[in-house]
Amino acid sequence: MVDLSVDLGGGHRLPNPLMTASGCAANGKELHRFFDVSDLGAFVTKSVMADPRSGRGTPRMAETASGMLNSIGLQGPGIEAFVDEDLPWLQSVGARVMPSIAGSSSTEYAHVAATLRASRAFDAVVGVEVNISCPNVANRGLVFACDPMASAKVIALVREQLPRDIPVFAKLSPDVTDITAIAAACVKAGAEGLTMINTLLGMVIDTDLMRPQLGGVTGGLSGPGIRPVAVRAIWQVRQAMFEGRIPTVPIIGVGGVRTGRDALEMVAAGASAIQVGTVVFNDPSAPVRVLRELCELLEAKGYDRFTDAVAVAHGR
Amino acid sequence: MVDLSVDLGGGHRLPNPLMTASGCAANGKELHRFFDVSDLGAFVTKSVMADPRSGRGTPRMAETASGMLNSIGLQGPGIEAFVDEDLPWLQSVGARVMPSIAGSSSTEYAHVAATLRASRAFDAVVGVEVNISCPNVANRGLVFACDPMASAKVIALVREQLPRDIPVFAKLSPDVTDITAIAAACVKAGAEGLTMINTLLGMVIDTDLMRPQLGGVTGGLSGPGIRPVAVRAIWQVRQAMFEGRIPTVPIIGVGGVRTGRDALEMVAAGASAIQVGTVVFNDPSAPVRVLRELCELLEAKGYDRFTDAVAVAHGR
Amino acid sequence: MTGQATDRALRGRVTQEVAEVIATRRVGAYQHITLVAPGVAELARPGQFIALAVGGESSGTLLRRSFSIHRVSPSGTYGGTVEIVVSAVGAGTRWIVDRVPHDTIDVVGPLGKAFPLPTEPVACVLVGGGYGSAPLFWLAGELRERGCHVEMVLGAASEDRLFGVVEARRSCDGVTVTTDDGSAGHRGWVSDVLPDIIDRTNAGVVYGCGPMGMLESITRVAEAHGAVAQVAVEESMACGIGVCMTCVMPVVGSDGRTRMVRSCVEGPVFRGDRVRWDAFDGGHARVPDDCVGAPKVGGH
Amino acid sequence: MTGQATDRALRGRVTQEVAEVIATRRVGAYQHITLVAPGVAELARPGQFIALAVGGESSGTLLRRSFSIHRVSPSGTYGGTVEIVVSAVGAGTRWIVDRVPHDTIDVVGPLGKAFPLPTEPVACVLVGGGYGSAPLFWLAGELRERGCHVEMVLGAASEDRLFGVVEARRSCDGVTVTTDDGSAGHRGWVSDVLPDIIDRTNAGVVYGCGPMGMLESITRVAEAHGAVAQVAVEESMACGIGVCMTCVMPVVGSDGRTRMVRSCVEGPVFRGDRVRWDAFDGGHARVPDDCVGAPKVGGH
Ligand SMILES: Cc1cc2nc3c(=O)[nH]c(=O)nc-3n(C[C@H](O)[C@H](O)[C@H](O)COP(=O)(O)OP(=O)(O)OC[C@H]3O[C@@H](n4cnc5c(N)ncnc54)[C@H](O)[C@@H]3O)c2cc1C
Ligand SMILES: Cc1cc2nc3c(=O)[nH]c(=O)nc-3n(C[C@H](O)[C@H](O)[C@H](O)COP(=O)(O)OP(=O)(O)OC[C@H]3O[C@@H](n4cnc5c(N)ncnc54)[C@H](O)[C@@H]3O)c2cc1C
Ligand SMILES: Cc1cc2nc3c(=O)[nH]c(=O)nc-3n(C[C@H](O)[C@H](O)[C@H](O)COP(=O)(O)O)c2cc1C
Ligand SMILES: Cc1cc2nc3c(=O)[nH]c(=O)nc-3n(C[C@H](O)[C@H](O)[C@H](O)COP(=O)(O)O)c2cc1C
Ligand code: FES
Ligand code: FES
Repeated sequence: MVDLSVDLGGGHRLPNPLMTASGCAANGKELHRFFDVSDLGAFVTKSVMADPRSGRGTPRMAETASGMLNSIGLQGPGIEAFVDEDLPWLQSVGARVMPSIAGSSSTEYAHVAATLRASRAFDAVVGVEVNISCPNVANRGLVFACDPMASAKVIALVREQLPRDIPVFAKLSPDVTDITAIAAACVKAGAEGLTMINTLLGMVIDTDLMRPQLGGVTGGLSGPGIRPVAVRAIWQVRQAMFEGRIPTVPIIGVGGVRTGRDALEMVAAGASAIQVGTVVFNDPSAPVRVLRELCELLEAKGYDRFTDAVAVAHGR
Repeated sequence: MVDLSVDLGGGHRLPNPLMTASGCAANGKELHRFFDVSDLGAFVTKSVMADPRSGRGTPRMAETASGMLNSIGLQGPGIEAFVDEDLPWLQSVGARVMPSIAGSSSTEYAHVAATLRASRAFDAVVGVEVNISCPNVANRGLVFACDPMASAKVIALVREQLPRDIPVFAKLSPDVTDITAIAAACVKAGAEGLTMINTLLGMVIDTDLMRPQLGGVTGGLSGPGIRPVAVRAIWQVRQAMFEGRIPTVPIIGVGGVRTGRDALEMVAAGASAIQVGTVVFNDPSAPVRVLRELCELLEAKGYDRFTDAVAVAHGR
Repeated sequence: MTGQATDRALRGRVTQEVAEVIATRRVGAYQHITLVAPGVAELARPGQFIALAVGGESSGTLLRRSFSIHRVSPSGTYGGTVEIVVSAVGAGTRWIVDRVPHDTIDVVGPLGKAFPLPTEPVACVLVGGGYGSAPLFWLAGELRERGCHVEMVLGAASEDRLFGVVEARRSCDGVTVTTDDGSAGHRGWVSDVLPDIIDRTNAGVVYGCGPMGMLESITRVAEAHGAVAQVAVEESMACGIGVCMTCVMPVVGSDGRTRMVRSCVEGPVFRGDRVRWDAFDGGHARVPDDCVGAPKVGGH
Repeated sequence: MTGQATDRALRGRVTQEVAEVIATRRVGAYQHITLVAPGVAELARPGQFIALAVGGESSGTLLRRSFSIHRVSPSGTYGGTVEIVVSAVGAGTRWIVDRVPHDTIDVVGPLGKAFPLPTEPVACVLVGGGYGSAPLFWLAGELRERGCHVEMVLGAASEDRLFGVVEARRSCDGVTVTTDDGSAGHRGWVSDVLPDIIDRTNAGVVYGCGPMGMLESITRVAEAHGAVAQVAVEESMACGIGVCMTCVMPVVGSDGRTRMVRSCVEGPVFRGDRVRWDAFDGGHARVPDDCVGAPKVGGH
């Protein structure tokens, strides 16, 4: 049997590297009908902000070749409802939770982190993912993740709110000229890990109506079609770590993972854990299926430990 | 019958808006076996540099979900052979030609443009596309298209070499934080048009060998999977033109066009012409098929002129 | 997530299985397909739907397509079967109607909330637009078993787009047909004939399934004539299982407040008077200003 | 583009057609498929290949898959047919072998250069590795028509991966079989038996089709024994029609200079001694330093 366990920091050893992707798994109850969410290495929840949010009008999705666009607009119950209802439920079924938090200002992020930390089910938390792909109200709506300074500020403030044994993961956007610059800024500001990648900015025109198909005009592109971009981002950042340009921290890979092979691809490029997002819409039990397939592949290749496969494609 | 003609500048009225995409159609002879290349609005040739180039080692391709990666490395015969053999051949069959030019330095671009201009078959040229997605030797290999200053310099030098009635199209990369900034720099430097988009930087790991699949490690991602990124780029730049942030020039749309519907999508987003690239590998006569399908769609929607459909999705 | 409603929806069991097509036949403009899917067949209730994967392992079409369950037979020669009625409109539905017997399709279901059944034997009118009638025959049977008088109204653009007229006559106490072009039954809309039927039968509930515009008018008519409308909506769904938040629509909760709720788990059946019809416009649904968490002026 | 060679390759006519599968059967580890493709059947010559599209209109698999033409029948009950022999190794070939009679596949062909035929009736040895033998039987027939003595060597890892042993005995003057595991014929490689056969028959040409390593050793053996090697290579191809430059390999031209040439239009058949075998290494091919346009030290 391959040892699948992995330590992503803070001394929380996860039984395996498979996770849900934020926003593609809601907060657990729905997928728990298909598989036991505590079988995952960690459950990443939908990005939560301070207050309840309705999200955007509809249509909120458009199907694309080997992927989809979404413009949900971070619909959610707000952090209070999250810590009162969702987090305790996840704890009750034994899930290890990686909450994803968001904000329109760096102080909102900090407030959400502080509320989380003070909550009764915080014990279930093994890390916090900071979704910095949000429009920054203070900067004409430019998303935090496109600006190293704004990203660093959010990460530093969130880091301050959380205990040391809770690693903070900065979730990066691929829509930048140089992702290693953003990665470096986040790690220097205190991120103990990076999640790559969030969706690509995209758009579909409804040619029947000759207008943008999404209510929100543009949306986030996800799914297998973007996997090569995710693998490249992971590779580049990991390479920068090898070259000493960024301190070495764990990378969580996400973007178009459909099979165990896809997961292994990201692992070989440098990911220490894997999230499955859009493919859940195709196959609700994809996260556990991918885990099984990954395990079989590692076994066939003669690996004793999952962690031995991390970043092996570098320097070959 | 819908009037499909379009004027992309310099007074060259093209009979229709369909073109090949640079590097996906070689220099004409191969596709001429499948359809008459003079039936296209224009034929865009493989980016040519000053000297002959072997390109990269192999493997040079990896298939991806609804797309592919390539790392050809601009293999080509050099501008002298191009103007001696390829351009005259294209002229001999009556094609309208849009040569694509490339360089490792801004002076190389200028030299290629000057050689082109001085060539005997230059009459067949209706515009020049400047592929600025090349590594800039003077700037640690950073591609020109990622830097507004470097892009502007190339465009300005190329513009100087060519007669006024030959419009210069700057071909932009989507791998930037703000594509409107690069577009603005190019137009201000003299580009009379923009081609969007070149490939996205991507990567595939061969999980049998556990190493990068491409000889060139990273490669360019193309095909239907990236179309939403292309549509978004066209939309954003066209929007910036409407808002007066960029002078209005024609946009040539490229990226994942497979059907007439896809072409219409780009047109509605703001493209005045359409290139078909990777899909040619699936269907060698795709450019003329897409043209036919586009024409049927416009007819069904009651358009008299193709140009009336350009950018209609804005402000709806 | 609006606590209560969601929890109730999520208690319903669901399964994923590779179903074999055992029969497929053309019915007017539609394809009537029978799948061997014992798990779904056992669990399903009228009004629920299934989500089918499209294409094979390397399909570029990632999202499932949703179909109302027309009928289930919990056991039989092949094990339980599930029937659906498909209108081929795009690439996904074309792929589905092209399947031949012995082909397999990956199925997730049953999904969503079923039509609520009245506790008393009141008269009911069931209104189906086009293939929207598909889930109503099964519902009719269950209602009549409870002693309800059941009438059905079938409407469509033209005769070939009506589904189940013969079956309706068999399973209901009265059937009225309308077509936009008059090619069958009354020329006009279901809303033209509905008021009389409600009044005549003194119906307590009107069930509807069909296009949004029709569901809105059913709701309006039902309200005006003292009946409750229960309508099954059809929104674009990326996941169908409640995890993506794409299928939302503005619905008024029991607390009187409007929320953007997921039509895949809190629907597809909603009480018509709870739906904020005022927010819908040409395929788009706005977030009403009074919606919980709506963007404030100046924007989120 | 290296002027001459390309022009010659491009004079060959090509067609694109939707072919119907009329027969498909298992042969050892392979699937032997017959397609109705009259246009291709009429134009093709031995050594050329066809490129098949995979999946339907919304397939996520964009690139065509290439297969050597096993045999053509320019006319018949159904019109001209084309036969191929497919080894299912990945998603694309799995899709192809799953087609049943009456399914259709989009075909482009014939592609590439055919095996050059000797002008004199010299003896020839045809060497096929695995399914690489597929195009050789047709070639054997043409060679024997010209009065050539034809022997064939079929090699594979094991017996089930040999293709066409019976057909070889019918169509050739001598057949030798080798398998790596000894499950049929001689235990060992084709290069073990080839020297003797060349010497015995005094062969002038050795034709080869199979994995790269085998083609290299055929070339080496042929050279050492005074024969010319003509080998059909198999490189990853995005387009198959000469427009993408992905299928290149370093080949020495008639001017003695090495260029990265397209194996889809200037190949797949190359004279073995022209191929720069030294540049190949574990699935990668380097650009030799002396290649026309090779990156200079310090980079381009
Ligand atoms: C709860 C529910 C029940 C349904 N029941 C039936 C039924 O019984 N019979 C039937 O024929 N159809 C039914 N539909 C509609 C059916 O799901 C769509 O027609 C189908 O998804 C269209 O897919 P396509 O690939 O052919 O079209 P495309 O236009 O190519 O689809 C593109 C995308 O848009 C979505 N989409 C397009 N049209 C619709 C639509 N009308 N509703 C929802 N999503 C859509 C698709 O799911 C896909 O994601 C139902 C839909 C829902 C949500
Ligand atoms: C000129 C030529 C003739 C061929 N003749 C035959 C034949 O007669 N019988 C036969 O079974 N196979 C033949 N092949 C190999 C066949 O094309 C590949 O096995 C097939 O493309 C693999 O596709 P896949 O989807 O199953 O594999 P995948 O590994 O999923 O394919 C992924 C990508 O890699 C490419 N690829 C993978 N393996 C090969 C390969 N060996 N050669 C070229 N490209 C590859 C595919 O085309 C595709 O683009 C030939 C190849 C060439 C170039
Ligand atoms: C419908 C949908 C909603 C998403 N919501 C969030 C979110 O709330 N927070 C976040 O960080 N990422 C969100 N994402 C991005 C995913 O977590 C993931 O980074 C991206 O989709 C790429 O992975 P995938 O291709 O596996 O889906 C969302 C993606 C989708 C498709
Ligand atoms: C094999 C290949 C080679 C290419 N070569 C060039 C090139 O030489 N110059 C250039 O500007 N773009 C080149 N491109 C990019 C295409 O012209 C086009 O911008 C891109 O592929 C997106 O369009 P598509 O999805 O229709 O292919 C190449 C693309 C491919 C797939
Ligand atoms: S379709 Fe995904 S939440 Fe309803
Ligand atoms: S495969 Fe495209 S040039 Fe040969």
